[in-house]
Amino acid sequence: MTKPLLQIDNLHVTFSTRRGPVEAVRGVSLSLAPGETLGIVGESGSGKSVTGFAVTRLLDPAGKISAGRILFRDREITKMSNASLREMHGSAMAMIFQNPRGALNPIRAIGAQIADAILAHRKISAEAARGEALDLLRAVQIRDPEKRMSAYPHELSGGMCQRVMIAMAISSNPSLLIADEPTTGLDVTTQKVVMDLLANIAAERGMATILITHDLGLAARYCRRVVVMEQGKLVEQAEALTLFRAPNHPYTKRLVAASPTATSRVEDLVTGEENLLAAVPAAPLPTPVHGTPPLLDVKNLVKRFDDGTVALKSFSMVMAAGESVGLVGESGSGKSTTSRMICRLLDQSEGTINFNGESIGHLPARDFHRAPQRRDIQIVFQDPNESLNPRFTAFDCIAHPLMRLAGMRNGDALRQRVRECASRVGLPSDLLERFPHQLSGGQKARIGIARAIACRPRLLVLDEPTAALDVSVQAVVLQLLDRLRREDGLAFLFVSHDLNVVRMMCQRTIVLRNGAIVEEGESHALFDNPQTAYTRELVEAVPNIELTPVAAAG
Amino acid sequence: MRLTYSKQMLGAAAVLALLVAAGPVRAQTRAETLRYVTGASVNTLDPNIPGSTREAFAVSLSTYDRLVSFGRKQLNGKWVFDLDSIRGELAESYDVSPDGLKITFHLRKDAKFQDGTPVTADDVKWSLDRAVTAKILGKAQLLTGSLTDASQFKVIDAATFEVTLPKPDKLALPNLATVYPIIINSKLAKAHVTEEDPWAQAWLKENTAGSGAYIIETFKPGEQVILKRNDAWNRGPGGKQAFFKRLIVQSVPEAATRANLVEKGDVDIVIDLQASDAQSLEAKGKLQVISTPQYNAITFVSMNNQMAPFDKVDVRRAIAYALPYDDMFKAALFGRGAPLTSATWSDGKPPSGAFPIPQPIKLDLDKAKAYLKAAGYPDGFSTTFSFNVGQAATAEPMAALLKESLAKIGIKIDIQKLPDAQMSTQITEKKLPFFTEGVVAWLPSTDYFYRNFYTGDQRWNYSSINNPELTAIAQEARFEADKVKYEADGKLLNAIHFDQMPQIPLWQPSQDAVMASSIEGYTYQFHRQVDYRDLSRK
Amino acid sequence: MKLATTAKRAARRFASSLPALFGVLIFTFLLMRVLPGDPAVFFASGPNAGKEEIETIRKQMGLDKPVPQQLALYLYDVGRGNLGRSLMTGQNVTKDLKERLPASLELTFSALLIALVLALPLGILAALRPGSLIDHGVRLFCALGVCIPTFVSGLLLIYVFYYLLGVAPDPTGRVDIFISQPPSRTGFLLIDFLLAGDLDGWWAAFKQLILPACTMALFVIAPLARITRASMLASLGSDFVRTARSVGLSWWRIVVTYALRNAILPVITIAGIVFSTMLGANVLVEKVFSWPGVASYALDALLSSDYAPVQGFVLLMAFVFVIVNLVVDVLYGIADPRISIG
Amino acid sequence: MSSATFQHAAFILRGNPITGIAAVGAALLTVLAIFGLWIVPYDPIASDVAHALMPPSAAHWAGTDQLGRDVFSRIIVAAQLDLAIALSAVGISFVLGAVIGALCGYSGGRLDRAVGRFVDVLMAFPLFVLAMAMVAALGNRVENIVIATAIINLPFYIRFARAEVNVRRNLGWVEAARASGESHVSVVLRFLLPNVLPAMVVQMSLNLGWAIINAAGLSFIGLGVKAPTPEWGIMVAEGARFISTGKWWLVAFPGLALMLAVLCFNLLGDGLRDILDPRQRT
Repeated sequence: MTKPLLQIDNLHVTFSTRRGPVEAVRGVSLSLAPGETLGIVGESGSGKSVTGFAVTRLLDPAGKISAGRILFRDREITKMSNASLREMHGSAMAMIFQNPRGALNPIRAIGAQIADAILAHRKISAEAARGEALDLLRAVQIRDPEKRMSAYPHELSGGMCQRVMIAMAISSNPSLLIADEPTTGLDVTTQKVVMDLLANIAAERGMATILITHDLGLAARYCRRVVVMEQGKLVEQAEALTLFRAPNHPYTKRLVAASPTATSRVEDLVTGEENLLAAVPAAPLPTPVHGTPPLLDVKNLVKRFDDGTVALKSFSMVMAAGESVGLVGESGSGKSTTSRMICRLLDQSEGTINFNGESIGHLPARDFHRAPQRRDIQIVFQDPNESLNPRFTAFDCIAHPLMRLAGMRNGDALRQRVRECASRVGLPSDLLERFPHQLSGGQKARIGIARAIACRPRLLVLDEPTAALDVSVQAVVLQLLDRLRREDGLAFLFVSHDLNVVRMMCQRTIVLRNGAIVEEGESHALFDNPQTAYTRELVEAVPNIELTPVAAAG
Repeated sequence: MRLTYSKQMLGAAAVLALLVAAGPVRAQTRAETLRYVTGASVNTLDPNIPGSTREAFAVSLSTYDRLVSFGRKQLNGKWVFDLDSIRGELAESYDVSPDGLKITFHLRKDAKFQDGTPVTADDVKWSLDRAVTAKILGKAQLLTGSLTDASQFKVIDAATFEVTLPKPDKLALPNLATVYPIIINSKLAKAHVTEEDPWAQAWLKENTAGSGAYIIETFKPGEQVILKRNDAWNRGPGGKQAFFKRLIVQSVPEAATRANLVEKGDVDIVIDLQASDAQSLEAKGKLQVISTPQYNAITFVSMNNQMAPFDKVDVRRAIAYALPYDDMFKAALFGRGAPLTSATWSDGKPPSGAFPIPQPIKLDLDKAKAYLKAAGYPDGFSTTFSFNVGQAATAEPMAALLKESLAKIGIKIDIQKLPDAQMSTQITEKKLPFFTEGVVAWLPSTDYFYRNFYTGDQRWNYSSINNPELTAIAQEARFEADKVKYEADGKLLNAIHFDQMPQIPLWQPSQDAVMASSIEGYTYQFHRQVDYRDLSRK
Repeated sequence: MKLATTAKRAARRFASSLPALFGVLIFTFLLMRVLPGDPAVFFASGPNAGKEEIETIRKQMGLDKPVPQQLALYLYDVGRGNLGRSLMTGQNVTKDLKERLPASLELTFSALLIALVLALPLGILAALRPGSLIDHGVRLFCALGVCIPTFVSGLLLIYVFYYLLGVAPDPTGRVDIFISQPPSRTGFLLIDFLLAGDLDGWWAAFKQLILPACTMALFVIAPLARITRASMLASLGSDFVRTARSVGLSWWRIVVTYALRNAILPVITIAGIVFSTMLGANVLVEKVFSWPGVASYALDALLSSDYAPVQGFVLLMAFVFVIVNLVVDVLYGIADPRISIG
Repeated sequence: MSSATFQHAAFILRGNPITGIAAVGAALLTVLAIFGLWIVPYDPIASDVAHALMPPSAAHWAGTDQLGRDVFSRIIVAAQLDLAIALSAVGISFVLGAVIGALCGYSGGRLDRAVGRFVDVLMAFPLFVLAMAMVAALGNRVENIVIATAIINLPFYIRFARAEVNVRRNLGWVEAARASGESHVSVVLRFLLPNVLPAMVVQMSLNLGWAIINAAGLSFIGLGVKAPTPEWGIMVAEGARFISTGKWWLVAFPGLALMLAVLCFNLLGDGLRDILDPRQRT
């Protein structure tokens, strides 16, 4: 066996916080051979990123390696001087970060930034460094590299920025590349292009790669070996295919089950006692009575903003009571704008909206809080951290719409009703007195849902309700939503960028692109057999666990 | 950055070298230069322009000559101007006709304007015509000396000039020695006359056309004036030129800084220090401090006689006996001045016909309470007491003591500190019930004080008193030639003043002239400024 | 291209600030008319000043006309560049301001320079070691600077350096009165003396300037150091600095080229604000040091209800404010490539 | 204050003892302001000209002033007025600025532009001169000093509140409040404002010291509080004129009191900023 490039023994990393020291990594050991591709997967708080930062010694000042060794080419990284560390950064190991735009200096031309990285390790002329930077831009397939040399990060798309980041990282030919969530936040099609590029470059140059990600599909597709971390500990490591096909550790099992795939069903996402749907028989969806008006009838919706940009060119849809419709598209497709107009939080420029046969589109958003339909149309927001008033307790959050819309007064009845809502979303009632910052992401998401369903609406707009959640939490929340829908006969307008989730949750799906509808139809049919090139591209870009890894070089 | 630094070093080195080489030369010029700082500023070169400051008067006294000027006398061992001795300035001599209606001036033959042209009677005529005709400050002043019309001024020949008076007026001659009737180079001034401005006011504001002892070198209004000596000038005592070759008049608003400057010897003379600074500098004994009670000025506590409750004479009397004069004098002036209270009039009558004289009033709360009761305010009343911001250094402690003391007889005072312009406006509009202000008379005679400060509906009648008897006596006294009768009139007026107590003359503050020990010749002048021509260095 | 967009932005910004200038003009005019003092009465203060004299001044100032007409006349005059005449100095306000503005500007520029020279390193030091003794020391030093009224620190500095130690020249204006003034080219004495090649003149002016400039600087170090520290902290903790570290750039390069250059952007904005507030607020410093600047001029005028100088001063300050904002904009535009799209 | 905030505050205070000291100082000051009149050894406005300008002694810890009043007593009693001026001036601009700024920041559009113009006009004024002019115009009563100080502060609060509300107006919980049936106005006043307030309190604390300094400056040019009311600014301003005659206690002690008060507020504000600034939280 070849000597490992990187050897981590019993690594412990401790952060000092206001609540005292917190151990983020608790005894991780692993090794990496030269040229190998390793995935580290785990949910937030699992310590996967911290491990990556510990290896490069780029931890926050509050974080310290409290125990263990990290050997890189037999050199003890934990004991390196700052000078040799600096020497090693970039030339021996380099890192690629999440949020590529933020990771680049906003006021320095990208060519100069790459040249800086080159000049940090080699004594060559500035001219030569610029030449090499240009070559690197070509290598990461940036179009018009000569022109882009003098561009600033804000002039480039997220994907382009990430390529520049890659160019910087490989500029001094390191033997180890650590990519920390390199494509999180990018659109799915961009994600595929960037990951393919990264894999190819690593393979070409024989660089060992550590891919840190929360996305099992991504790890499965691009890594030969995968380790799973949970709460600072490494719980399982195996070949990617083995790991995902036959997970050993209960946590891995849970994780694999919770990751939606093209064939997943909501019922299968959660195993064990947390499975809510196991207890509730899946009630048949109500069939609309003939002759009644559709629940929602939207015609020719257009949204132009004051500055002249057109967010939505034309949008029409019909939706029956109890139906669930998915709205998918990449960033900028207009899906959030559409959902807010239907919710009457935003005025449309043109078009009509009828709810239950009555026009609500003519009511300005400013006055809609007084309309009787207000309680019938509710919304669940994307980021649970931002969707709760920091000064309200969980109880206040849920009670608020009840008091405003159902006319309830402070008292036992209200308390009763709030508890009921909380229990419906699986929120223990002892958490009701807490403030948002004292709750976990999943708990906050539940409160957001409880608030939305408190007044028993008929249409629930879900704006990326699980995008900010870990997969295991997402799984539970999705199940919860599905159950609520079945119990209450709710209609869902489900806005998401995650095709697998939409396929699972929605009967029908509408694909949006640049403010216009590209395609719509029954979800399974649409995804299994896309009619348009764009939809096909979208579907193919989704990394799925079942796929065989494309870059198993090494 | 580095460049600046090296230049700075170079600069330092150069200064050092120069100090060694050129030190004595500079010291020499320094000795011949008089540097004067003041809190106010010079704003015009023509003292006649409405709004002229006292400092502007002082400068004009050096740049222009008048026909005559005041002599000086010693008062308590200090030199002060003498209203009764008028000596020639541009006039070599003058005659007053026996009936007192004609004054003839014989001009100096050698007198020349600063541009070299001789001073003639025509120039005098134009200048005095201007003073009584143009809409300028001189007009109102000369009025007090019965000088009202251009027809009163006659050119006899190039060197002789005659002034005719409608009535014999004691103040006619002294008026010609004040700052307004300056003698202007009429040919030069006429060259700058315009249709709207027949008296060249605009041009003379920023230029001089005089024959005075000093010539303007630079004039930065509100900042500084630098003057150089007119070597041809010989109107000083004994036919001499002015002593100092150069004169710097500079504005330094901070009183404490002025005190520092004169103490450090960077400034030769300053007259507007705070009383506390003057006191401490006097105590240190390094400098000369010449402290002259401003015998032509008075600080009053004034009450509006037309406004309730001060329309009741007993209220005014109550106030007069309720003020802690000694404490006020000590705390506000640090005892620097001449108090006008706490006198004893042996027979209860004024001992003199001069004005002002100390009155027999002192702190006596029982008496005050009795008067207040008699006035129908046994429990007192509430009113405001105002003073202006510019006077705060003395008025503020004074007001605090007044408030404290009046509270003891039930009068509640709200102290108002008004910006100077607001104060003067409200005084003019007679809106203030109770305040402190000062007055100054350039030509301090009893009838002048009473006529200007106790009669008529005008700004300077602070107490708004309207007493026909007082007015009549004051008017009569004006043209009273008999000294004995005049004295009797004065006693009568003083008695009315004490009886009616329209306002309370508190004191005559001192003019504290603080100067380097080498300075000689300082005289307290009518305009309460330094006459730079008086000064010399030992 | 970059320059053109910056210039266009500046022009647009300037145009959009014109209504504010107009507002300032009207507002000041009205405010001055609300002042209870009557300038005519105040200036007709000679002994024996009568009603006639007051009327003369009133007519001369145009105060005999109704207020709307006064305003119209005033606007017409301002439009022609005539700010009226000061009763106090007897001069045209435009002329007075023109003579005095360089003094104020020179003082304010020097003060800002001193403040920046001190505040930037202090802020950076504090940001490099947050929570350390240095950090607390800087914080305390800055807080101390703001808690002394400028007139007290000014008088104390005079007392110590002029009166007690005798190292500073007498605090009477911009340059020793016995030193001949350089030919006025820029109005800034430090520059004029250099142009004239008069080094001891320069040194004299410099010595005169240093105390008032320090007095003013002391008061503004705090906001500058604070923003430097905060933005430096933000930029040191930013992702792109981490990126720079991850590719092995030198410490110096990271701190200066990456962190500092980004951190300097908000400092530019604050420095602009500080400059314009200082220029308007150095009344007290100018008073204490007998500095012949515009602010002390306005103060005197205000206390004597001399309308024209106050109105002129306020308009001038508003104008300077607009210009400073423009300069900040342009600097920002040059320093930050993101601006042109925003 | 929830226990977590309290914990966080405790954590910050451990790392930053100066803030703790400043907080104690501010508390002490408040106590003095409330009980000052009862604990001082002399009547602060009773004159005693016979003992004027006495240097500090056992009888008069901080000496006596021009009228023989006890400087120490005056300093203690002045705390009340100074705090009152500072608090009310800052309070007024705080309340007005928060409401106006929040409404503008949330609504945008015409109101925002109109208020923006008004703020521009105010900002373009030389602020100290504006305060002077207002006090001169309205008369130098305490109320007017407060109003003038409040007005020149107003634009900063409006801008601050506007910016803070603007970044929050599209957050989920704001839209959720709307979806729960709140009107725009109520969203601003009952939801956004309370969330913006903590950040503004920091600004307020920093401003308190500034307001005291500003009042002192007005006193120096004669537009301050009326005699004989004890107030630090006017005491310092009057005392400053005695520096040259060696009566140092007249400026030193009131100056020290003013300095310490301003210092406390500034350091407290700095500390509060750290406590509330999420970036400082680890």
